[in-house]
Amino acid sequence: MTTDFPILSILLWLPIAGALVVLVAGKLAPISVRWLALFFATVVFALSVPLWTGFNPGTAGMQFVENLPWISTFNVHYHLGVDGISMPLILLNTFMTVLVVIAGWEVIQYKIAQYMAAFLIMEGLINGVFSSLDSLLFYVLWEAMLIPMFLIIGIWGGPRRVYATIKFFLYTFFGSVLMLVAIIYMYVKTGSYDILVFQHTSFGMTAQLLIFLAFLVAFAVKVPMWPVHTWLPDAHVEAPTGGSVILAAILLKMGAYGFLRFSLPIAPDASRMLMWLIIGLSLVAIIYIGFVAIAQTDMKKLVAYSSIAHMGFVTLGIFIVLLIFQKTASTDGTVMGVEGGLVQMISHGFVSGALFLCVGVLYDRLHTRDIKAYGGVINLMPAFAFFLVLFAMANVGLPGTSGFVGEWMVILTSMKADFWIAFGAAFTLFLGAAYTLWMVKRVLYGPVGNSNVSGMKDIGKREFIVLGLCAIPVIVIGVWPAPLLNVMHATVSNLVHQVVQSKL
Amino acid sequence: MFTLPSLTQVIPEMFVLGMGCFILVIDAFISDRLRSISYWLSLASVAATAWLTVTVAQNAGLLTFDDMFVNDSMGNVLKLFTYLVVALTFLYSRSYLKDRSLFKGEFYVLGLFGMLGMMVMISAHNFITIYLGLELLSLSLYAMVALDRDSPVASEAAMKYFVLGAIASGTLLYGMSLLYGVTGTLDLTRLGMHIAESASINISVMLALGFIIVGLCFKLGAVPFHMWLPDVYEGASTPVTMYIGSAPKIAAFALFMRLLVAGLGGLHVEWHVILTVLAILSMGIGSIVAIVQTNLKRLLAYSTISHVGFVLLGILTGTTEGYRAAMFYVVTYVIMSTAAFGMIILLARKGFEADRLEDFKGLNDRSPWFAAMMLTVMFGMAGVPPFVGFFAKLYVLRAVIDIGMWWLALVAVIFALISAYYYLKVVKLMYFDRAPRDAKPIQADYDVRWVLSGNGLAILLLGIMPGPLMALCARVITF
Amino acid sequence: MTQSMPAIFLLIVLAPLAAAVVSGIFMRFIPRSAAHWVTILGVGLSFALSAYVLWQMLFAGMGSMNVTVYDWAMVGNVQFQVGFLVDRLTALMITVVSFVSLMVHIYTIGYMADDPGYKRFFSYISLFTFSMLMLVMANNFLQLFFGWEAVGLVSYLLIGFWYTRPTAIYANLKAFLVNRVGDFGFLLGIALVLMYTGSLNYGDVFSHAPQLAGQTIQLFPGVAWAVPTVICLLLFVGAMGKSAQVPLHVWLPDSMEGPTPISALIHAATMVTAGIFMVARMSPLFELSNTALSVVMVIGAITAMFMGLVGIVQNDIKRVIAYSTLSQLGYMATALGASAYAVSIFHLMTHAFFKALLFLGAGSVIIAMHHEQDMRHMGGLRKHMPITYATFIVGSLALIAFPGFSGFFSKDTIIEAVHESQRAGSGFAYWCVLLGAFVTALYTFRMLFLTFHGKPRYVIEQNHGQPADTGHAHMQPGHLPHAPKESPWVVTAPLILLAIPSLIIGWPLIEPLLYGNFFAGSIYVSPAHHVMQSLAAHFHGSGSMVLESIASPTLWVALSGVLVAWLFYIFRPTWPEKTAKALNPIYQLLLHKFYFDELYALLIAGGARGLGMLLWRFGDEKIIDGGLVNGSANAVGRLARILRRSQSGYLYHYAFAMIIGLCLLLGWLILR
Amino acid sequence: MITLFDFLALSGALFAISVAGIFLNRKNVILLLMCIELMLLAANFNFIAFSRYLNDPAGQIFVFFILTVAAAESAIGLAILVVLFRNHQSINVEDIDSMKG
Repeated sequence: MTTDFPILSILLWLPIAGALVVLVAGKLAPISVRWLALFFATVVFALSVPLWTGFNPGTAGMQFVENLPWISTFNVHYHLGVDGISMPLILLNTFMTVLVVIAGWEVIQYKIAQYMAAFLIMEGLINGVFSSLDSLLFYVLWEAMLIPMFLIIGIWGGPRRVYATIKFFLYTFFGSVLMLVAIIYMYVKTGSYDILVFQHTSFGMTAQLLIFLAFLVAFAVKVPMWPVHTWLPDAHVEAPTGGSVILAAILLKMGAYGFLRFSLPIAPDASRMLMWLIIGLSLVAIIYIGFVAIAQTDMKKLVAYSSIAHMGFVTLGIFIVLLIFQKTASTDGTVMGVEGGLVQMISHGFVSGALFLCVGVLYDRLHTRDIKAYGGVINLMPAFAFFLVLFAMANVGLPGTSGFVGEWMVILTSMKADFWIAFGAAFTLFLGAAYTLWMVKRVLYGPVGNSNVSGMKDIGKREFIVLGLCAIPVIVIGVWPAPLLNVMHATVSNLVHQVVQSKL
Repeated sequence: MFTLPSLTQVIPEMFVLGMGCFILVIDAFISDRLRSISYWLSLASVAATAWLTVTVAQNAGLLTFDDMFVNDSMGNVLKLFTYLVVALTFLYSRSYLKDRSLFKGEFYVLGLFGMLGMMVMISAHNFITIYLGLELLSLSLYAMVALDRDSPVASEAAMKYFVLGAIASGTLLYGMSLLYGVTGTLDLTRLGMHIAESASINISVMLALGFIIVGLCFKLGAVPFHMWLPDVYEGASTPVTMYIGSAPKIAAFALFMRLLVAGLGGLHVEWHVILTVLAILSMGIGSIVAIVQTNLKRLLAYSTISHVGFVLLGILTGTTEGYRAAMFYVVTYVIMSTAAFGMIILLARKGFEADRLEDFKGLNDRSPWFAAMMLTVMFGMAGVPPFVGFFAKLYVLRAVIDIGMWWLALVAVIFALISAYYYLKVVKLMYFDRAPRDAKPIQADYDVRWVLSGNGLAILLLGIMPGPLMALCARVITF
Repeated sequence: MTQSMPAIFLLIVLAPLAAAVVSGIFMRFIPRSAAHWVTILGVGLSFALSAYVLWQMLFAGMGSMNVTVYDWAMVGNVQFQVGFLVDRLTALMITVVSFVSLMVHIYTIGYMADDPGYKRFFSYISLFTFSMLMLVMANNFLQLFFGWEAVGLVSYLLIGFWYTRPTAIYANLKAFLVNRVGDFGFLLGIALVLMYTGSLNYGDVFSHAPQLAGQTIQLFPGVAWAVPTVICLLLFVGAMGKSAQVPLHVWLPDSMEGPTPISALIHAATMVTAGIFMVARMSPLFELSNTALSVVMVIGAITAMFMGLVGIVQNDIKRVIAYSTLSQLGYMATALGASAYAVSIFHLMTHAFFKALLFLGAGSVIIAMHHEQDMRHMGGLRKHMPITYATFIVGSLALIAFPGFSGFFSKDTIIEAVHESQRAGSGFAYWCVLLGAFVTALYTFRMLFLTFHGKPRYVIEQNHGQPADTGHAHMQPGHLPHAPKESPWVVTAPLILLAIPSLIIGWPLIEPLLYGNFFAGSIYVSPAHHVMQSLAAHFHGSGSMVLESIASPTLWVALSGVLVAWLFYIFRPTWPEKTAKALNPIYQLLLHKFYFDELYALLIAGGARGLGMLLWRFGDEKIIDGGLVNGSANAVGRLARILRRSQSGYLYHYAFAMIIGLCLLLGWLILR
Repeated sequence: MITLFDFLALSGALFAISVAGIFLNRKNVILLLMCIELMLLAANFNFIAFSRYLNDPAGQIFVFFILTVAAAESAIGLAILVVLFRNHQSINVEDIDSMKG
C-alpha cells in the first residue's frame, strides 16, 4: 500500500527539523524551548497515530511504503515501510518521547535546548530505524542514533558518566560494525541493500552462519543479552532520567527488532542451528540476571538488570518458535511466542520507562539512587507510591498489567517446546517479584527512613501527568491486549512461515 | 626534428608556475602592510587554476611532452580537489599567520609551488615527471615546515622530515633506476605493457617493486614508513600541518594509481600481499598509539596513519571498485582533516596554539556551534554515520569484501572500533567537561568561522548525500 | 431471566470494583463515611445478586451458565477470553465470599474507626472482593490466574497495610514471594494444560480431559510420567501456595500482621480457600491421577496435623487462629485427596463462617485490649464482653466439630471420607486428621480459656496521665488505660450474623450438598472413586449423624482435647510451663514452627541474595567487565604505551624503521 | 672489461653504505646530508649504467635532472640545518629528540 502522504518520512525528519528549530530558538529565547520541544514531540506523536488507524492488519506486507533511490552507485534506496512488528514500536517511540520531554521540564536546567534537541533527533532516527527497509539506511540510522545518546549520557549524566557513555558507545559500536560487515557481504552477494531482497535470497549454510553470528553480536549487545549486557547497568545508572527511559523503552527494542527483521528471515537455517544458543542465553538472562538484580543496592541498576531479564523473554519468545517447529514439525502455536515477545517489548517499554521515571522522581528529591537512603517514602508521597507500586506490579508481571501478557504468552509457548525451558522461564515469577518488591519494600514502606526523606514532597502535576500517561497503556494492554495483537497477527504468522522454510 | 609539444594540456601548470614566480617577485617589493596582496593573489591564482583545469578537462585523455604528461579526467578531478584544499588552507591560515608574524609571501609562494608539484605528480606519466613533481612538492614542504624560523620544534620537524623524505626519494629513485634497467623505458604505459607481457618476473623487478613501494608509502605515511608523520605534524605550525596533512595525500594517491596500478599493475599479486600487511600495520599502529596522545595534532597524525591503512585497503584490492573506494576515501578524508586542523586554528590565538587536547575542554559551553562542527569531524573520522567518513569506510570495506577478504574487513572494523575511542575522547572533552575558568571566547575572524562551518557542514551533507561524489569517483577511475 | 444473567454476573464483579475505584482513586475528595458507604453498597449489591443467583440455581432450576464477556486476545488458534462460568459451585462460592466480605466491611467501620488509612482500607477490601469473585467465576485458566494473582496483590497490600511496621512489610513481601513459588507451579501447570488440550477454557479442557489419560511426558530422559499427574501436581503446587499447605505455608501466620478484618476475610475465609476451590474446580483433571490425589491427601494431612501442633504453643491470639486456619485448610486438602470434593467445599463454607467469626471475635478482643494480642496478658474477659464471648464459643465449638455445629458436619465427614478412602496414603492421612481433631480442640480451648476465663492478667492504669490519642503507643504490654469493654454494634452485629450460620448451616445443607445432586456438573468424580457413595450409604440425615457421633472416635478425641485444655489452663495453670520444660526439644521445635522460617531465610533469602552478589560481583564485574570488556580496553591501552616508545624521537631510529621495513619487504619479495 | 653487473654492484654498495651511514651515524646532521647525496649517487650510477647498456639516452637525461634536484635539496637541507643550529645550538642528531611518543 503506497500512500501519497509520506508519513514515515515526516516521522523521520520532522523531529530532526524540530530539534534544529529548538536549538536555534534556544539561542534566541531560552524559555520557550520546553514548550517548543513539547510541541514538536506532540505533533510527531499525533502524526504517528494515523499509522495505527490507517494500518491494514490483514496483510503481512509493508505499508506506507516510500521508495526513492538514494545512492545509485551502491543501489541504496531510501526505502521506508512498516508492518505489524515495527508499527507499534514507532508509536511507542513517539509516545515515550513526549513523556521524556515533559519529564525533563524542570529537572534539566543545563543546556535545556540541547537536551530537548538530542531527544528529538533521537526520536526521528529511531523512527527511521524501525521503518527503514533498506539495510544500509537502517544501519546509518542505527548508528547515528548512538551520537545523541552518547551526548545525553555524557552531558547530563551522573558522576561516572564518561566511563558509562564511552562504554555504551564502544560496546554498541563493536556490535554494529560486525553487522556492517555482514550487510556488505550480503550486498556483494545480492547487489542490493534491500532487506526484503535479503530475506528472499538463499544463502548457503556457512554464509548464513556467519551472517547470523555477525548480526547476533550487534543485536545481542543492543538487547542486551548475557554476556554482553554489562554496558546497560552502567549506562542506565549514569544517564539522566530521560536517557534511561529512552534507552530502556526504545533502544533495547531495536536489538530484538533486528532479530525479527534480519536474523530470522535472512538466515533461518543458521537460526535453527544456533537457536539453542539464543534460548540458552535468554534463560541465563532471566535467571542469572534475576539473581543479580536481587543483589543491587542502586535503584536504577536494579531496574536496568530487570530490563535485561525481561528482554530475555523477548528473545526467548522469538527463538522458541524454531524449537517448537523442530520438535513438532508444525507451526501450530508458535505465533504466540513471537507475539508474546513483541508484546513484552511494548510493555517493557512502558513499564521500564515508567520505573525509570519513578526513580527519577526520587532522585530529583534526594539526589541519590541508593536504596538505603530511602525508606518510608509512602508516608510522604502517597500518590507517588501508588504509581510505583502499580509499575512495580507490572514489572512483576501481575495479570491485568501489560507486563503479564508477554510473559504469560512466552511461558505458555515455551512449554510446547520443552518443559524445562518453561521451567526456567517461570523463574521470573519468583525472581521478578523478589527484586522488584524488595526494592519497593525498602524504598516505600517502613517508617520514615531519615530526615532527608521526611522533607520529600509528593509528586507535582507534571510528574503526575507523566506517570499517569504511562499507567494508561500499562493497564489497557494488560486488560485487553487484543487490539495490539491484532495488528501483529498477519505479519508474525508470515514471519513464522518464512522462518521455518529452509533456504538451503 | 624538434616540435614544440602541445602546451594546451599544461596550461594550468604553467599558470601556477607563472603566478608563483610573480607573487614571489611582487612580495619582495611590498611592505608588510600590503602583504594581503600576496594572499589575495594566491587565492585568485588557485581559483583561476581551477577554472583553467576545468577548461583543459574538455579534451581529457591526451598525452603531451613526449607522453611524459597526461591530462585525464582522474587527474583533473584530483587536481580540483587539491586546489580546493589548498585554497582552504590559505583561507584558514590568514589570521593565524598574521598573529605570529608569519604572514609572509613565502607561505603562499611555497604553497603554490607545492601545489604545482602535486599537479605534476598527479599528471605524471613518466618517471622523470613523477620525480620532479615529487621533489617540487617535497622541497616546498621542507621549507614550509621550517617557515617558523624561531620555533625549535619546527626546525627539528623540518630536519626529520627532510632527512627521511630524502631517503624515501632516494629509495624511490633507486627503484626507478632498476625498473629502467629491466624494462628500458621511463614511460609508465610502456612499463605497464612490459611488466604485463614478460612471463617471468626477474629479481630486479621484485627489488624495484620493493623500493618503489617504500617511496610511495613514505609519502602516504604507511607503517613502518610513518615515523616522520607525528613529529612533523606536531612540530610544524598548524597551517603547514594542515597543508601537509591534506593535499599531498591526494597527490600520493595519484602516484599510487600511476605507478603501482598503471605501471606495475602486472605485479598485483605481489603488492597485494605487501599492501595488505602495511594496511593492517597502519590501521593498527595508527589506531592504538593515538589513544595515548595528548597533543591533538599528534593525535591527528596517528589518526592519519590509521586512515592511510584504510586507503591502502582500497588500493590493495586491485579492482576498479577498490581504486574508486580509495579515491573516495582520500578525498573525504582530506576534507575532514582540513576541518580538524581548521578547528585548531579557530581556537588558537596569539600565544596560544590550542593543539593540546585539554584546550578543547568545555568547548560546548564556549561555542556550541563549533563544538558541533568538531563533533561532526570527529564522528566523521570515526566512521559513524551519517557523516561522510562512514561511507568512505563502507566503500572500502565493500571493495575488500568483494574480493572475498571478509576477514580483512573484520580486522579493519575492529581497528575502526579502537580508533573510535580517541575521537570520542575529544568529544568527551568538548561536551562532558567544563571549560577552565580562564577560557577566553573564540577570537577567530569571520573568514575562518565561515570556512570552517562550510567545511563541517560538507562532512554532514556529503554523508547524507554521498551519491554524487561516489558517482564522480566511479566515473573518473576506469582502470 | 437467563437473558439478564450475564448482566447480573457482570454487576456482581464490577460493583465492588467500582466501589474500590471510587474510594481509592478519589480518596482525597470524599469523606470517610462515603468510603464505607460506597463499598458496603457495592459489596452488598454483590451479595444480594449472588444470593439471587444461588436462589435461582437452587429453586428455579437455573442450569450452569457459561458467558463470555470479551476476547482478551486471539493468538494463532488459541483463544483467550474473559468470561464467567456460573454453576452451583460458583454460586455457592460467590455467595459465601460476598457474605463474609459484607460482614467484614461492616465490622471494619468499627475496627478501623480511628485509623488514618480508613478509606484506603475500604478500597482494598472491595478490590479484594472483586478479585476473589473474578477468580471463582472464571470460566478459563487465564481469568483464574488473573484472579489468583489479583487476590495475591490485594493480600500483599493489606498485610502491609500498616506500612510503617517493619514486621508487616516483611510479612507482605514474604507472602507474595511464597505465593509466587506456588504460582510458578501453577503457571507451568496451565501451560501444560494448554499444550495438551489446545485451549484454556474450562469447557474445552474438561471435555479433552479423558484423552489425556493415556498420555505420558518425559521430563527426564527415560522416565515417562503420566500427563494428568504432572499437570495436577503442578496445579496443586499453586494451590499449596495460595492455600498455605506445607511447605509453602510459612506466609500465612506472618500475614496476621495485617489488620484483623483482613485476617478474617482473606487469610481465613476466602482467599486461602482459593486453592481448595481450584482443585475442586479441576476435579475432572485430578480424577485422572491417583498419584496426584495421593499427594494432595498426604500434604493436606501433614498440614492438618502439624500446623495444629504449632498452634498449641502460640501466645498471639491471632496466630493461634492462623495456625488453626492452616490446619483446617489441611483438612480440606485431605478431603480433596480423598476425592471427596463436595465435602471439602462444604468444609470450606462452614469454615468460612466460623473462622471469620473467630477472627472477628479475636478482633473484638483486640479492640478491647487496645491492640494487645498476647493472650498471656488477657484472661477473664467473658464478664466484660458477653456478646463476643458467646459468639466466640459458637465459633470454637464449630471449629472443634462439636456435634450439631456446622463444623461438625463438614469435618466429621472429612474424617469419615479419609477413613473410607482406599488411596495410597489414606491410612497415614486418617491418623493425622483424627489426631488433628484432638489438637484442634486443645488449641481452641486453650485460646478460649486463656482469653475469656481465669483471672485477668492485665493491669489497668486508672490514672494514666498520657493523652488519649498517644496513649497506647506508650503502654507497657498488659497495661490498659481503662477496663476492657464490649465493642460497638458495628463489630458485634457481624459477629452475631456470622454466628448464626456457624451454628446451624450444617443441618440443612449437608444432605443436599454432599449427598444430593448439588455439585453434579460442577464437580466430577470418577465412578471408580467411591468414597462419596460409601459415605452416602452411612448417611441417614443430619439428626442421626449427630446422634451417631457419640459412637465415633472423633467426638471423644475432640472432647479429650478440651479436657486437656481445661486441665492445663484452668485447673492447673502451672502445668504448661512445666510441660514445656520437660519436653523442651519438642516445645522448641513447635515454638520455632519446625524451623521452616529459619530454613527458608537461610536458603531462599540468604541464598538468593548471596548468589546474586556472587554473580554480580564476580560474574558480571570481575569476569565480564573486568576481564573481557575493560580487560581488552586496558590491554589496548598498555599496548599503546608500549608501541609509542618505538617513536623514540631519534632520527636514526626513524630511518632504521624505514630501512628495516625496506629490508623485510625486499627479503620477502626475493625469498617468496 | 667492466660489466653491467659490476656497475650495479657498486651502486648497490653505495646505496648500502648510505643507508648504513644514516642510521649508524649518531653524531652529526651534516653526515646525514652526505649520506643522502650518496644515495642519490647510487641511483644515478644505475641510471647511467643502464642508459649505456640499453643504449638509451633517457636515463642520462634523468640523471641531469636528479643532479639538479639534488643540488636544490642540499641547499634546502643546509638551510634547515642553519635554522636548526640557530634554535638548538647543536647539530648533533642525538639532541633533536624533543618530539616523541
